[in-house]
Amino acid sequence: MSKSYFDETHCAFGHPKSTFMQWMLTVDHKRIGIMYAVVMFTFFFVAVAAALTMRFELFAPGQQFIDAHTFNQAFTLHGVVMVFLFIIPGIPAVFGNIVMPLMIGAKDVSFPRLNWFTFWLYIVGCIVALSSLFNFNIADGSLVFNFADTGWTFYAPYSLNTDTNVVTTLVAAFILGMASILTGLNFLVTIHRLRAPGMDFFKMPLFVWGIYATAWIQLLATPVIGITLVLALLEKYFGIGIFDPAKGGDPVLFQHLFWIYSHPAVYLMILPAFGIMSEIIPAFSRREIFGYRTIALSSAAIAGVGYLVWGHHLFTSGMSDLAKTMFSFLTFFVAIPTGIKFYDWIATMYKGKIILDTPMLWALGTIITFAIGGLSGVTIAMIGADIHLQDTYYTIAHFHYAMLGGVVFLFFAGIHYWFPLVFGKMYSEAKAKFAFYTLFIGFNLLWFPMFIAGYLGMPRRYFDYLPEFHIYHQISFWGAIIFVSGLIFMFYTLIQGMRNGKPTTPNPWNATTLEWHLPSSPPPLENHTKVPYVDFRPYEYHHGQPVVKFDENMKRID
Amino acid sequence: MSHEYVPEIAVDREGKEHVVQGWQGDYEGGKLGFWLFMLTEVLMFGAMFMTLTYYFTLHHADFIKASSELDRTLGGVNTVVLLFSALTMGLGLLKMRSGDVKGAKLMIWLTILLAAVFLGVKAQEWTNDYHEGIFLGLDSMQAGGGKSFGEILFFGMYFTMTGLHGFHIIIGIGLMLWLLKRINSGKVSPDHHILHFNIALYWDLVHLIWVFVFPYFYMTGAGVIHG
Amino acid sequence: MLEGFGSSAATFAADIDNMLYVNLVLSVVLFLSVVAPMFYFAWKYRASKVKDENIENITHHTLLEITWTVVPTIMLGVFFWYGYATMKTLRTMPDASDAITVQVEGSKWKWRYEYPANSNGYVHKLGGAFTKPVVDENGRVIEKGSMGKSALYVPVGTNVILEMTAPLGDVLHSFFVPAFRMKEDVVPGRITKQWFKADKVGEFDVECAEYCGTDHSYMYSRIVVLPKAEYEAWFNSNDDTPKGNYAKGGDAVLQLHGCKSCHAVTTDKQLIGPALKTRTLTKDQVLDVIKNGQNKLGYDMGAMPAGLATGTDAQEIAAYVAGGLKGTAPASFAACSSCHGEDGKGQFGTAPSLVSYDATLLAHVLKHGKKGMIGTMPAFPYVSDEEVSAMAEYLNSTK
Amino acid sequence: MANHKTVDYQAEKGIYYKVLFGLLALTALTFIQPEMFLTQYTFGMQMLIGTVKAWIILMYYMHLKGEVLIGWTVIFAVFIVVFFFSIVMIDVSNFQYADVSHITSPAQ
Repeated sequence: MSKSYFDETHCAFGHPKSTFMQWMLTVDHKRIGIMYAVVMFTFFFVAVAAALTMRFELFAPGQQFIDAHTFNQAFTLHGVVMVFLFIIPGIPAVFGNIVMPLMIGAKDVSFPRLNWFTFWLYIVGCIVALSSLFNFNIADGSLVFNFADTGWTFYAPYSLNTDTNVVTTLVAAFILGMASILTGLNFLVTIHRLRAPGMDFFKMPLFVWGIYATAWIQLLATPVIGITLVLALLEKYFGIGIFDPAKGGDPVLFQHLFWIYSHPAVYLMILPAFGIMSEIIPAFSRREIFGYRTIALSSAAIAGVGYLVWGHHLFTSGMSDLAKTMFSFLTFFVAIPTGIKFYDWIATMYKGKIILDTPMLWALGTIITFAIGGLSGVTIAMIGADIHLQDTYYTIAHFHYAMLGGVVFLFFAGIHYWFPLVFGKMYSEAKAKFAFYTLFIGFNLLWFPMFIAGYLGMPRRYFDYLPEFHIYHQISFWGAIIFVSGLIFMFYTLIQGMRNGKPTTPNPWNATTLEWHLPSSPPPLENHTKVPYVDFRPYEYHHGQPVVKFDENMKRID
Repeated sequence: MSHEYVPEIAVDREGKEHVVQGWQGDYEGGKLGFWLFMLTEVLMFGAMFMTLTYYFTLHHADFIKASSELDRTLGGVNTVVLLFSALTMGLGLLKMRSGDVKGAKLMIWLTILLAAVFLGVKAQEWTNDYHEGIFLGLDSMQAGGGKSFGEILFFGMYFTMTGLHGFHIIIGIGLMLWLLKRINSGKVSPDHHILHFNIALYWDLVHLIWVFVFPYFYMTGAGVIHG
Repeated sequence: MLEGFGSSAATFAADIDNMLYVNLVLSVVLFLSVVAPMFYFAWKYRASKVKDENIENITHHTLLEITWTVVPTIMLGVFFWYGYATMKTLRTMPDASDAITVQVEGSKWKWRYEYPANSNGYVHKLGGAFTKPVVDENGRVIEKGSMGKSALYVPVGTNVILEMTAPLGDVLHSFFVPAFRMKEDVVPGRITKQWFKADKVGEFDVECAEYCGTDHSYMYSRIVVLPKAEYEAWFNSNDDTPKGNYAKGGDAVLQLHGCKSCHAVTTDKQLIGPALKTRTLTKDQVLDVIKNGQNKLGYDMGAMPAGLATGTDAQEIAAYVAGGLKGTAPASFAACSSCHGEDGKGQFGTAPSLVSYDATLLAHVLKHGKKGMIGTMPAFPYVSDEEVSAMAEYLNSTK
Repeated sequence: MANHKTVDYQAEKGIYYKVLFGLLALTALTFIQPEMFLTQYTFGMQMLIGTVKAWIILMYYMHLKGEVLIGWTVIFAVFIVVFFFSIVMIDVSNFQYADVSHITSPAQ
């Protein structure tokens, strides 16, 4: 029995004796992925708490228990933490690290030390972000809550005028952006250089395709927001004038630069999530995936077109009508490959054997929620509709259906799917299913009323609202309560499974991709005992059983 | 516990052997990775050039006027200095690859010297600007300080972009000093020169950025001024 | 509020509703085309029913794949065309000679409207801040919120062009009229425009839809659509407020300049600035504050800025504030009484009334002193926290 | 690993000098152009010369010649930058109310 990666590790430097330092200095991609997950979900709950605070405040019209300024800081905190600390590193940092090298038969990522450095850069970014929460007054030693109140978009000129801690928040976002770039770079080189012999691009599992497309976005879009934030800092300190209309600058340019990154960033979030979906659907339908190539290429297409459509965030910003028309037109081209993916997944279920284990439940639930999120996105891609719906709760509901109901739900699906792989143990199926149903119901109760409220004209980022909208906010409130309870219950179930779940075999789901062909569970330090030769498609099933089998030396035995 | 590279062979079903690429000492991977990193720099400066062009379109005449006020002689000197430094860097790498470590080190020192000259000239130029009332934060750079919109923006971007470029030069000097240390300790050698190769690439990128920064700021207002 | 949303109130609103309806129907079709087969397959091929030999690995079906690419693409084309067509309607400005052009200025956190000169040469300037409801410590509303004079009067069935901008140094806002289904950002240093033709008499809410800071959620205003004759009569008079429950006279001017966002008027409640009811100020003092601003108390919002109102407006406010706004002491209060009077209600010409000061404010004044137009109050840095709260309690009891 | 061939210094340095000479000549052209010819297109000409210089540096100093994969990634990145440029330019040159706005000159 070989030792798992929990028992020993490679370190960036030195050979520390203590387990703690071994974790701190580890370059092992699996350990780094787990550490990302721990930090990210800690922040996830911080952001959820901020959101819940807002829901409590909005339970009734008028001021309840926080004032407008604190409310503005709360939604900024929610947005900044969710976007920069949680969902952008998100699936790539966790499963890209843990699973992707296993899937392509590599021993580690291409630059393991850089990977270690990137993780700590991310931690530095988190610390800077935390430090922007408070102002420390040296004179009397008091801490004053002074987080930025700009919203996560930092729109100029508001971000340049406010005297809250915008600067530290911008620096944090910049550092986190650097970490994101380096992650993408590392994965790109890994996928290009370290695939097992014989595995060409069209033999890669679809999750790897998702990570590959994502890595390109991380690499080529993030620098733009990096420099935008630098320009905003220079503007704030030196008044270079770029976003200041009093000096001839143009506040709308900030929005262009901001969304050049931040729009591709939503595809950066969703593409690896689609990858997880493409892994789960065939594994739990016990058959080969329908239209492998179209799914793979549509990932690339979404990433490519995703660069070209940022302007649909600016339909009411004073952009020229010609640009609006172009952006609206281009935006629809994102919907086509996305739609194709959906039909391919559904077709994969046809004449398969559908096993409704927890990961599959999450995947199917996401098909519903993301379909709503995607189609409502198509609505606001229509310029005339967007002029009415922009910056209302409709938009809020849309992107929460897409981000929470798409990315995060699939993240949860991935957690349930790869849980036995990572820990070698199994959670309680019954409890996990119960958590799914709670979350799914709570989610829809929370967000669906916002479509209606938004259509009726409830603007976003409102601390107080007109009495007409009371009912929608109340339904949302109860949805939020159910949702958060489900969330807590789900994590409780997972932690229980981690502590004293039943040990599993290396391939509990009867899945086909390489990460399920490891000699032991959890995997050993340097992954596969030997690198296999890959001359098979990633999802080959015959009569519901995986076709490809390996012996302990990774030799094909089928 | 070490993570040395153990050469590995994967065997396919016909019994043919295939070399497995490990992450250790992956020359091509190192090169690819560094190129990808440079692309992020390209995007970063690309976004700044975009900002610049955006305002150039809006404030055409002001930009040309402001550009004509910059010191083309010092800018030109810097262009030539950087050109020669790119040559010394390239020759240094050639010497390294052909086994002449001593010659390579000499060339790196030469490059560092030229980079320092570049920074000196830049500092002189900024000082001159400052005395002429062109510097970030001065009253004359505020709205209503006697400068048109375009001029304020032009100089704002000028200091931002040449400043960031200068910052890259400083980083470059630091990298080259580190490289010399690695050469002295034998970690970079003719057989194992990926670090040298990548730093040379970085230096060429710094040069490349200047190739666009220079004409954009210094030359658009040169010669006959068109309104 | 939010009156008249249910039916379309502008000529183009029906087009947009129509588009959204078409979109909704097609979206439901697309949604069902994904979700219905999903449920069906999950039931039909459930694990307990399928034998392993019957699983089929179908990986391609060209006709089907072409169908589910082309059909949605056509639908997306329809969506694009609808979106484009309505955008054209919304964005094609009517001829200026055939329309009323109103200048709109959005600033933190109020809307202001300026009309062209009427037949008398009088220029209507309307608008102002929505007055936030004032809530006491128990959450009871003690001063009701109101739209005040913040209304834009327009005639029914007439083209109206809004030329919108924000002052330099201000931030982005967005002029959003849900009932008209229209919205456009207001950008400092830029002009943006939108137009409408109201086809219904009534009152419709205006909201700010682009986040603009603390009171973003109170940046309301209202569009009042009048019958043509009534509008003409109003427009050619010099009275800014003809109808409805809108503020009048000095009260209206306070609203117009957003005074009431910071200062409570009918109650003693301390908002961002001191309550005006209890301040005993002369007209000249008020004028001075308006003209030169005030920065002495470190309010949340920073200083009271100078020049919020000028000329006759300022005179009017001053007259209003100055005219209409009308236990045992602890030992430490003796030091205060010399200036502020035995009862703390102020001595004319020397120091203001302390009645409106709460503990925080009091502590600040005592610590940093205070420089107002009445004179400089010196700092009393040695007053302890206990003494401050004792004083504050006393002052509260005098109210 | 030493999976790359060593080079002959004397044979290769010639190309470096040639490139240096070419770049110097182009730099001289940069200075001559605004005074001598096509002066109404100074900006375009300068950018054109810059592009030629950049091309030479990329191909010879940065050894992009013969690099297929890296070459394509560079083209991809440059394409994206160019796209950003064109869209923003289309937007900026089509502002509806540029003439009445205060974008280009202070408000009266």
